[in-house]
Amino acid sequence: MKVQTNSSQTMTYREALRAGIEQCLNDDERTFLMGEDVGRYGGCYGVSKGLFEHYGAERIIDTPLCESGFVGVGIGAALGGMRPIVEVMTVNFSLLAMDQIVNSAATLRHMSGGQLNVPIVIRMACGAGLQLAAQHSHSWENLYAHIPGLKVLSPATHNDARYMLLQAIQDPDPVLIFEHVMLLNNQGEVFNAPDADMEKALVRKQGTDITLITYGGSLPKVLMAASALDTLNINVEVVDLRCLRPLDNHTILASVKKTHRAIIIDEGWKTGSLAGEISAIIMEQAFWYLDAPVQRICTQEVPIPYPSHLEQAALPQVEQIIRCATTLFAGEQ
Amino acid sequence: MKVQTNSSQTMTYREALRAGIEQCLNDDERTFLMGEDVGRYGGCYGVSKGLFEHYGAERIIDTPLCESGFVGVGIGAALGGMRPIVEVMTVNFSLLAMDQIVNSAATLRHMSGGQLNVPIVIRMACGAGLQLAAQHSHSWENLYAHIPGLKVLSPATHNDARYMLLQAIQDPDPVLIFEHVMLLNNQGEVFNAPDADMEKALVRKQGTDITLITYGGSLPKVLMAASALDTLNINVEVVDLRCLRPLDNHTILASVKKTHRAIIIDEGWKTGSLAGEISAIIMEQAFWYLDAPVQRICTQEVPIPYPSHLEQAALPQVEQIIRCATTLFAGEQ
Amino acid sequence: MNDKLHLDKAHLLAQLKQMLRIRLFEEKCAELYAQEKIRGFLHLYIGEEAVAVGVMAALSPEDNIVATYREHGHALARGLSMKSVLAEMYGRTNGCSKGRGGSMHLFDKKQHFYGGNAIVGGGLPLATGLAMANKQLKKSAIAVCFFGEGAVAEGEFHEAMNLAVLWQLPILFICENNGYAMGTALALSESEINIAKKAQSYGMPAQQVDGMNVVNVEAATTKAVQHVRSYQQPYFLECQTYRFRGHSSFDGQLYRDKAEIEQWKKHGPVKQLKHWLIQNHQLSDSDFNGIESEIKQEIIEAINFAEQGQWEPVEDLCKDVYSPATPKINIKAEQGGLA
Amino acid sequence: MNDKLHLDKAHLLAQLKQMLRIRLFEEKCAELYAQEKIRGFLHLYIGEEAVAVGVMAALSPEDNIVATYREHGHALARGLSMKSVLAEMYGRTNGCSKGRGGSMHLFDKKQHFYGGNAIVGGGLPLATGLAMANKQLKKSAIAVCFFGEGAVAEGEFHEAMNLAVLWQLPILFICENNGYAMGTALALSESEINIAKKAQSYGMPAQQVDGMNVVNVEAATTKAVQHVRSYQQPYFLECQTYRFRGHSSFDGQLYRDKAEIEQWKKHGPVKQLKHWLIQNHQLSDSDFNGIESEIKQEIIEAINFAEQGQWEPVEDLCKDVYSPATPKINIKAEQGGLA
Ligand SMILES: Cc1ncc(C[n+]2csc(CCOP(=O)(O)OP(=O)(O)O)c2C)c(N)n1
Ligand SMILES: Cc1ncc(C[n+]2csc(CCOP(=O)(O)OP(=O)(O)O)c2C)c(N)n1
Ligand SMILES: [Mg+2]
Ligand SMILES: [Mg+2]
Repeated sequence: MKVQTNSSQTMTYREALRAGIEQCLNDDERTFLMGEDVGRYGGCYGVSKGLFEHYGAERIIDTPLCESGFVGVGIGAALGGMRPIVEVMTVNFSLLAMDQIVNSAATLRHMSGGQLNVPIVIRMACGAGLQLAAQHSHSWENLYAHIPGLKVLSPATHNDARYMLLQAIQDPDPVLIFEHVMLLNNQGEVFNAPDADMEKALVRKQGTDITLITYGGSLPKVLMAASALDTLNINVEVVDLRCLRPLDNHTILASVKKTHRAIIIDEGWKTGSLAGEISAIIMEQAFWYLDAPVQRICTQEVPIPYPSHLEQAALPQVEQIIRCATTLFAGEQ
Repeated sequence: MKVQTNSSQTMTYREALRAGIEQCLNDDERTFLMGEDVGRYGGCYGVSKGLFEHYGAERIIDTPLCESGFVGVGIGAALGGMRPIVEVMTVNFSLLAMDQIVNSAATLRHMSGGQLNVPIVIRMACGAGLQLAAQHSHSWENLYAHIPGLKVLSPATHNDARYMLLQAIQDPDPVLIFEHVMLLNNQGEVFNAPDADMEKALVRKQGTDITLITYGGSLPKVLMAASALDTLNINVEVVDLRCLRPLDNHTILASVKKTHRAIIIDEGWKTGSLAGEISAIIMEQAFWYLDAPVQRICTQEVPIPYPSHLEQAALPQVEQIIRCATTLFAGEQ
Repeated sequence: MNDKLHLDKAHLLAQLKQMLRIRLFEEKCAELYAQEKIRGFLHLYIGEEAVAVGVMAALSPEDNIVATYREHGHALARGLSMKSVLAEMYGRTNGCSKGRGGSMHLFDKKQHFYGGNAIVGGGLPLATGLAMANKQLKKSAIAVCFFGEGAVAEGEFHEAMNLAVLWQLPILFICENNGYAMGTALALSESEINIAKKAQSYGMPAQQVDGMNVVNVEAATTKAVQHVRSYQQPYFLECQTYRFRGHSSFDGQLYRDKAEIEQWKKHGPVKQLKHWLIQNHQLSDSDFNGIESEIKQEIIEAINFAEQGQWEPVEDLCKDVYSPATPKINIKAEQGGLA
Repeated sequence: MNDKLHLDKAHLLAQLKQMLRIRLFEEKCAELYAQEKIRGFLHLYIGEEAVAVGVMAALSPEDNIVATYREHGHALARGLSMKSVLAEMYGRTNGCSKGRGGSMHLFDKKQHFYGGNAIVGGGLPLATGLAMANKQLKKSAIAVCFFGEGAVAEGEFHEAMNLAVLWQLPILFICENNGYAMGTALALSESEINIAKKAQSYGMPAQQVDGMNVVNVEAATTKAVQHVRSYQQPYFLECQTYRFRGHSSFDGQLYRDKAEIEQWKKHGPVKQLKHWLIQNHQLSDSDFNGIESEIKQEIIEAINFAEQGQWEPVEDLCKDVYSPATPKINIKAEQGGLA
């Protein structure tokens, strides 16, 4: 599937997401986009701007405020033969729909002995950085990555923003896609095909000394730290998880077995984070390869505070990554 | 606080829970019990049987089916000066109330700059084993243990069932208590004082060779495995976490630093489990003490199936613990 | 009985048989539960048979059904075989959900029977979504959602009602008002105890029906289905009924009087129709015995079938969590999209 | 204007000043947002001032208020100082939430101002719980919950309405119906667009009020509060109003006509009361200028206060997540309990 050619185009992450939605709508009549203010308003973060005018009210459906209701309707519509793309404005509000996602979408196939399947895609904005404080800044990918029956994607690059939705909508099972708000305005390159299957982790930078494992909104920070570390003669490998459930253990372990050191960078709160899961996987399957304990850089255990300096202090930062990596080597000398 | 005397009494876990509720009601007029069928029906699992008749409809409040509504009402009542004990029938239905728990109860103190606090206790039944299938058998302690602002308790013993609620109701912050359904009918000893502060992990069995870390419904299984392992000359230490947030890292690490080996037994699904968190903590803080990789025994990644043989195959079992522990030593020889 | 309805003897006998079939089946289930052949929660529909039987008779085979954890009656009335239902309750691979679901999760895709939902109110948005799919795909099928009066207090009820009316979706809501949600009487759970009136407040036609009378239920449903199908609009029926047994296998029934139960039993749906047919000389004792023994035979066969069902091998524990991997269509940027 | 109300000049001037104060404050906030002094989301209340001002005037200081993310007006009208509100929007420790909350999370425990809730509908059960506490503690205080018409579609609305009526709780619901939830017009979000009627369907007295007219709002609230306090029952007011600005700082307002905005502006709450007072010779231009300059002075002082506020030290990042550890009372088995 990796048939990248040289042809590429620069656009914002937001535009890449929109192009992906458009292609889904064009490719399959059964697809529609549904959510709060996706239509006339153009999407809370402007992702679906213009689609209502082009595709009309039957395919770009503005819902009332009722997360559980319209996500449940999406699940029902998927059971009934449609291919819904449901936008939950942000992950923060998804708790209101969590029963439908976890108790229905994730279980129906299994409970029915494999008779049913729920080909729904649920997109949500996530992440902190806009000073939106304690009810609007969450990173709860791991709450969903814990649930058998769901698949969870985290496009960190523009090309993933462009193509992951297409891959997800072809999947017969429920797929959640997390779109980090701090990526939306960034410019980046989009190619004419996906980087890889949606369930594969990808090495975004090759290296030999240490593996930095991350996903979503933290990838740009990690790549920045990696460049800085290179100049300090620490040759970093960067793994972008891309798919948070199922995890691509193979890629993670191959990298760690090569570098013998790892740091996981995850915008979730540390305790109970996805980073913990990955650390545990490395513990179980690559313990004897480790030259140093695997480290985690996560968000501090505080509901995100409003002021910028505190918000930034709560989140993983480039400096922290550099410091952590250098300390791991310092410890060795 | 550990003033256990010899005076003890045998009762079921259910009776111990009920005695705890009664004492809360007797001690503090501001306390009431609220939830679905806690009153006239006597509680879905019979925990509150008889309380309605004794305390009346103002203090034992039957609610309609509206988890988000009545949990939110409990939070509001706590803000308004009451000390509510809210029962969510089982953790499975708590997703419907999760927004209130996570976005309100857990954040209000912080968002208000410390002005407010929410002294609510939310009790839920949890766990599998009754063949209740994919929508009634969840172990989601970790979903809540991930959330700053909450405290999460898991009474595994009869004495904890008896006293943790009292400790929780005196706490100024929101506390969640998980009561595993398979413990309810078990007989056990209750003493005349709590074992320890609610936030402390306890070593339930001293040992030197390996630490088994667990909580809640898995403790009896772990203690059984520990006895069996003793006969195989593997001297096991058993740590009962008791409090899942905040975690008592000190007790965990002290044990692992002594035994150099650990297995975590957790009824949550493995991926994204609390067990992963503990493994990661050990990785970070006791790596150099480890003689073998920390192992996890968790529930298989499947919505719990109805038939007993599959349900049991999905859950952590004594045999598995014994096998895992012996393998860790076999690997060494 | 509703005399206005054209009463066809054969049909009434079939309805009687269907209700009796559910009754006898569930009485047997209670026994099998005591014998621990069936485990988990067992929610019996005994007393409420007229609702499922009356409603199902008015539906077409393409319509989509969503039910609750108290759905043995619905499954049987819909046409799932007794064998496959019982085998499911035994947890065997020849059950209608391959044994994975048990009593609370009966499914049959071919018959458009979408479960079997054990989250109170959880089926309401789901059924609304099925209706949406039918509308968008221009199918004539409608969605039919069963739920208890206890579900009315849940936020999902409200959200589903609003969406169904707002979007004019072809869905029939059947509220099985048996007066109690576990031990909580309707007056303790709803400020407005007229559920049909509650539904009307969303702008939906709604009606109360005697849910102990299968003819009334069928007549009301027939009218409702016509409305839904022709106007592509939701419709709401509140069927007033009563469960004769406890909520589930664990229920001391401290919350209601024995006398109340006895009062309702006088109008039991099976008894009522049987008496009417006998009084009107449409049924003899020996006819009835014949029906009964046919059903008993069916039950015996179902038990045999269930007993002979296989246990799923433990190696297959994690089957059917995800669909088999399907190759994605080669994804490329679409024409006219990127250069 | 509602002529039936006893119109006290001083009070009307105070109400005018309060509305103007909110208006000018928020206009300044918009500027400060453009200057990036204020960050995050900024939801302006401009156009809706009569609601908060009218309602608050009818409450007692002990009553409990729950508001939304669009709550600057409520905070000011309730009596939070402009200084502490602006400092909060600056994120400084002298803000009313010590800078932790920002614009969407204004709190003041002393004034029983419980926020500041940015989950649509999330405040409804909370306020219902405050009402329950007041009732159980036999306080005379009532709870007052503000929310937008968009919240009506949420399940929480339904659950809170039902519980409030079922349990007869002393709560006043104030629906600020400004016609839009972000870009979604009421007719696209509710099958029943008469929100007061919707509330009545729960068995609650409910009334529509001209939310552009502060006198009407105050009169209706006074009556409502009397009802709530004396009967210990919920009451519902739907205040029909309009926001003159976009939903928040990011809003192209593609979903509504400029003409519609202009139409509503004609009846703007400040303009309306001002004109009436002038026409009735209760206000001169110079009076008005005097009021305006007092407010401008207050705003300047608020800005100074906010600018001089401290930033919380980063070391204190995790403060106020949990309460300080309190020693638990020595817990023992109670007398008469265990032997
Ligand atoms: C969301 C949720 N809350 C609670 C329960 C536990 N529970 C199962 S059935 C039931 C009562 C439902 O009553 P009703 O809707 O009237 O249906 P009935 O059982 O009377 O048929 C309750 C409380 C559940 N399954 N789901
Ligand atoms: C549960 C939830 N869903 C979505 C949002 C995003 N959101 C914030 S305000 C808003 C519109 C609310 O409209 P309304 O209740 O009418 O209040 P208004 O903004 O008009 O004052 C939306 C969709 C949210 N904050 N919470
Ligand atoms: Mg019922
Ligand atoms: Mg509005």
